[in-house]
Amino acid sequence: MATKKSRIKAKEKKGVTTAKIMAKHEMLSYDEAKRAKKEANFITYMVAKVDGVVVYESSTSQFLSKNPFVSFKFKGENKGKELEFTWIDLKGNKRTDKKKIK
Amino acid sequence: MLLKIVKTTALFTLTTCSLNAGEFNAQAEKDRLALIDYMEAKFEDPLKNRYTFFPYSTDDELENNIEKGLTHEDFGIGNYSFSKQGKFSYDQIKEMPPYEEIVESGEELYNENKALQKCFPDVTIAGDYPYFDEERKEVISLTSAINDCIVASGEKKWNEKKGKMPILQSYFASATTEAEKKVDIKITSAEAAAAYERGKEYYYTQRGYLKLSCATCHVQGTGQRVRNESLSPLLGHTTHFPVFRLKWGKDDVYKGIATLERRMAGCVKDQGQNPPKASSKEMKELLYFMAYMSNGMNVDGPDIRK
Amino acid sequence: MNRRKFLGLGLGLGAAAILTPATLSATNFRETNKSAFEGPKSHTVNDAMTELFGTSTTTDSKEVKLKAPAIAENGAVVPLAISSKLNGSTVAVFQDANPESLVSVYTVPANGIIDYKLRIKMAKTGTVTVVIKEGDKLYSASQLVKVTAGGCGG
Amino acid sequence: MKKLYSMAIIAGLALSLSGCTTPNGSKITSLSTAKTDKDKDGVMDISDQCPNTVPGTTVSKDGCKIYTSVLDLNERELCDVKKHGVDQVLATASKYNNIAKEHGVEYKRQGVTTSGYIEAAKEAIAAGKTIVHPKGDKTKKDFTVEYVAQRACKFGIGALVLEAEGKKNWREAVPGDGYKY
Repeated sequence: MATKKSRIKAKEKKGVTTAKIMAKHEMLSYDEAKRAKKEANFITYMVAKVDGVVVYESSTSQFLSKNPFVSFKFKGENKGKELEFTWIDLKGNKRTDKKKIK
Repeated sequence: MLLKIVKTTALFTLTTCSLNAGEFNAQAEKDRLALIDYMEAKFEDPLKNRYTFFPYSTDDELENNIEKGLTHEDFGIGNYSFSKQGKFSYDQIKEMPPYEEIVESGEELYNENKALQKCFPDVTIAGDYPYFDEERKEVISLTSAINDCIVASGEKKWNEKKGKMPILQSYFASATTEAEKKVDIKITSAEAAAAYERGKEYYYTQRGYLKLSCATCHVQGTGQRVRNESLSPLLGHTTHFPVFRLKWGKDDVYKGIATLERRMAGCVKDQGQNPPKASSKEMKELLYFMAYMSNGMNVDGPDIRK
Repeated sequence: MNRRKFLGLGLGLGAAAILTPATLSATNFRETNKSAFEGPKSHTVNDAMTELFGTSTTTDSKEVKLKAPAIAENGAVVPLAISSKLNGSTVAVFQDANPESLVSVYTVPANGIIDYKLRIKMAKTGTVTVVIKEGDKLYSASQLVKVTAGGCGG
Repeated sequence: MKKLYSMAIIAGLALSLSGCTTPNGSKITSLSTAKTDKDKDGVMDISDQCPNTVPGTTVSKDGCKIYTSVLDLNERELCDVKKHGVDQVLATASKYNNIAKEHGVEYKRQGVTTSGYIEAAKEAIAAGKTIVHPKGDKTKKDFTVEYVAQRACKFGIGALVLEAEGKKNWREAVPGDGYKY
């Protein structure tokens, strides 16, 4: 399955980075999949890292909205570094996208 | 008698000659200022002035859901201007709105189309439409201008409500917003003023089997409730189109965005009337009036709604 | 706004790679506590909470800040904002409007701040509950979100 | 081109409206009425489509009251299916709705325009059905032919009445003009 690029915005201010991310995913729940006569599939895990260190981690369910949006904050001098965001879905598709922290 | 006619004619000629471009909008300007006064008075203190402005609203609604002390520019975001209930969702979704990729697609559409680039060398124009074309003697909406351009380039005209039209308009709106431009509608002739007046009459005339006028809900009704809907104000109505509606974009993001004309048709239908076509004279003149009411306000599109 | 000259078609990085998630995760609760997400013990908030945390006993706390709309604009997109000054290790979001109740579980990393925003689906009116685990204790906050259908949209 | 808001059209419309026109112009009149004029309106009963107009009424060639305004139309009477029959009420509906359409004021209810109701009723009658399901109707209710005919008739006339009233009162809603608060 071709996956689509996640939209990432990350900005550091006074040692706190705020990340806003929209992953592109159908997030078809079991009920929705049944109605659409498709197979259920949704993101089950998301992780974000800076310099290989985990700064965000969540295990997710079918009840995140379609094209799920997440926002989180973490500490550290991170301006100019790359934020690496990865999601994995129920079928095992995986996608990683990167964005420089402003 | 003859003298009287001569006098009248002379006066008329004098009036006509002395009217410069700035004065054809005198009535419209008066209407606009009166509307701002009305809205500001209405939302100055809804609870205190309930008998004047909110005769049907409950205590709970007035005490807990309606903001007070609103001024002109506050009215640019529909019912979120004053309704606390929806504001949290609105703000949250605006943090990363679903239309961002649509704006990019609109830019792509523009960059791929030489004709569009020629017709619209400046894309920060969302606040300048509709305008009155003094040669064609008719109102040109952004939608009709785009279609004129598309047709002149030999392409088939675009759907006026959804698809490429609002996608391209999203780009125009976004560029205009980023350029921090304001709504700037001009009335520079007697014909233009007449078109404005017809649009105004349409807006304030009761229509459809429910016998509602646009104003019933969006002037006098602003801030009141219809079932679970908090009614939005005429003031600022056209500043933020095209609009992404969550219910339209539920399955496909690109279907979420639609033109002002589509929204208008939906609203007129809700009045119980068969709506005028998107490119009809009625619709364009109606939009001309509405846009004039938002003159001077910030262009702030695209936007999101429920 | 920084705009990409990009139509959003998935090309390039990380496309279509199939990997086992285990290599990535510090804690993937879907693997360690699958029964909290799916199956007979996932339907009610209490059951799912027990499957996840071993108990459903929580203390209501003002330290757990949950913001949610009292009336959702659209049940398919209900925004939530969660924040707390607690020194929590795990944050979990539940609701009782869908067939299964667990929505998301966060592992708070070392330099993480509990300040999360997310958008969830709610099939009908229901209560959203956020639980934060600090040490051995669970603190929680809840809010009712009404989901209505139809309407003309103001 | 539509002259939607010209007062002249409204005036013209008013003149063309006559009270009890039958759709096909047929009316059974007995021979004995050839030389009588029961309502004394100057039109012999044999050709008087409205033989019972109130004395003193200005009438047209067909003997019916000349309406100076749609506001004079008796919608209740005109749309009475029991009195006039479905066919005639539908014809009345068409007559007024056509003008409403021309003026851009046609009603639409739950996905169905007045024309839609008229068409659906006519189709049902042609197919010998008594229940109508107008195309696009969001309510998905079962309507009787009589009900639909009456609704279409009321909508057709109602749209014109509303338009005429609107001409008079729309400024009452304009802040800075007729609307005071």
